[in-house]
Amino acid sequence: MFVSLFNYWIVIVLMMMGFYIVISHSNLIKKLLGLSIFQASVFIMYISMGKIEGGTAPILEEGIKTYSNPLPHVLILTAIVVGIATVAVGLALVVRIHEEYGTIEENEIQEKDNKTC
Amino acid sequence: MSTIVELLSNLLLLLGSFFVVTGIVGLFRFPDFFTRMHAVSITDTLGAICILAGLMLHSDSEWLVVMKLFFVLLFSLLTGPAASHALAKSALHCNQKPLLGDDINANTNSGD
Amino acid sequence: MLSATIIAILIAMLIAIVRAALGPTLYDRILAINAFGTKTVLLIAVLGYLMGRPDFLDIALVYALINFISIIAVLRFFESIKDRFTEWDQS
Amino acid sequence: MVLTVFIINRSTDLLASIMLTGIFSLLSAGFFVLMDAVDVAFTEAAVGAGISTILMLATMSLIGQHYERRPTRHLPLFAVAIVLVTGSLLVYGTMDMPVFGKADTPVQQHVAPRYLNQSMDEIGVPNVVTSVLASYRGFDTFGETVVIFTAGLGVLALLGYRRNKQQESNHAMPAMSSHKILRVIGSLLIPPIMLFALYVQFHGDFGPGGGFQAGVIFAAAIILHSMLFGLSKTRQIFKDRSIYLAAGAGVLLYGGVGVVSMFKGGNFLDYNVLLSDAVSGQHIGILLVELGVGLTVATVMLIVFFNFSARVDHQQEEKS
Repeated sequence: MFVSLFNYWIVIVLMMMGFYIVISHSNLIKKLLGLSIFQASVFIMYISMGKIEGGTAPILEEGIKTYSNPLPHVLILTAIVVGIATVAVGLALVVRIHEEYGTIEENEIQEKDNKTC
Repeated sequence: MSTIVELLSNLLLLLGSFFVVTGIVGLFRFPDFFTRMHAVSITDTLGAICILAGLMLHSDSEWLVVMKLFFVLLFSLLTGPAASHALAKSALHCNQKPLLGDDINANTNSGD
Repeated sequence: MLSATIIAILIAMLIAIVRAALGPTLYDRILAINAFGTKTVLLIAVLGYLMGRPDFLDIALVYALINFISIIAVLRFFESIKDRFTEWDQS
Repeated sequence: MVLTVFIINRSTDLLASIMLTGIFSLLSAGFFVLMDAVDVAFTEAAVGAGISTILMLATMSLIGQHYERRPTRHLPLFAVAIVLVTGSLLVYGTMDMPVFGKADTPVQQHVAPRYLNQSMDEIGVPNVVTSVLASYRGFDTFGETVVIFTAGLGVLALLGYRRNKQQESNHAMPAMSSHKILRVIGSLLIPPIMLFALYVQFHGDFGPGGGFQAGVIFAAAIILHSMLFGLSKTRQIFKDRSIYLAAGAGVLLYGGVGVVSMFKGGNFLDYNVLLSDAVSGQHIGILLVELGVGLTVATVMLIVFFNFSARVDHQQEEKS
């Protein structure tokens, strides 16, 4: 059991590390990095669920019987590209925030907001 | 005939892995950036040549595969040295001076 | 023999990661990442053979190209940043 | 991989952590190859290692601050506690999860066998990932394409640059003019990369590849050009107007295929009715749809990169 659930545990460790980065760092770019690590852990979970022992990649060929599950691959393939698109929007927001506030640290932004109110 | 090819391919693979490992040990052990780069880029190129050639011999005359391997080799031969060159140049521009003999001695003496 | 090669490449990748993490200057890091990229190209090529389906060399090809592009990107943005930060190498 | 992420977490130098993210994505792509997910590895290789690193770096040079002022916020212990609690709950949850690698888990039972067994007869495409992507789940992919398009629009709205024609022509100093060798090698490489992207695009039915990957690779080739020869030069070749047109055309092509198949009497995105023969109808449908996806992805990546990069150039001009 220890070995058989190993993949999930790695995913959880990665996910929690990403989560930790997101909640404990105040730098916005670091937060985005943590977000993308979190995302990657989800990708890994899907892909490892689709793997079948002894199977090969789902490209049909003569003489091969077992293939890994193609469905997670499809989902994750699109998710990666959508992920980069969302990260791009996030980075664009960061740039704009930097132009407005002159900083990308969350607490400093908060202070400036409090002053103006 | 085929045993000779197989032997040759295995030999090349082994040689390639040897180069790769030595190069990366160089990356780890050498004292400054330029010597590290020297170690890595040379052995990388040679290791890539050896390993890919070994794989080419390994694929018993599937020409599409051999062609693809050839292209991988071509691209990595084009890009690797160019990237290292650019790296070295821009490092030099950013006031990264290579360590010379005296510096190295001084460094080791000071217990770096 | 293929698995021996894979093990060698994996060891190399591990050491490259350590160098990228330690790297005193940023150039060391870039260098380690470049080396890491080439190792990945080789790793994927050999893995394709090990799994008996060598038609996956396309991926190795993409790696070889993308690696180059990202190295150039790193260099270029360095050069644009470095004018503003002169204390830069010490980081 | 865990090691890499740990280092990313620790280091306060943002540039170093961005580069380590690059390594992380290379590693995860290697993992995808091991897990037989070739197409996914392809995408991750092109996207994670290439485009996202470039975008992050562009942002860095825009912000011009490459370290964290304050490494951790007020209560790291609190964060650690939350993370530990959530993590242990999740580990508890995995106790009921199916064992890794077995063929009889619920994931493998539901629709995948049908895709694997019927795909060859119904679609006639050996790469099951492509057929599922473009045909069985075509509607889903249409949604994803629209999302990407919207993200491109969002970046355009946030970072839309100011046009200054006279200044641009005066200050058209290529960024890497000092690197002669790089430019020669780059100009040697760009056409093969584009050719390779087209190969990936149209070979997606038979091997790993498809519209998403091809779009990203094509965009990477153009980004390489703009990095080597300066943004304004690339913009002369690939006009903004034509990029915007192509982005729209990609989504419209995808949707148009669906509408045409509706007019022909099938469902939305039901390619069987496109031609008299169902299988070749599927072929044509998948080809067109993938082309639409490729166009959209490539152009959106270009829009994003151009806008980031134009900001960088603009800032440099103001400084000098």
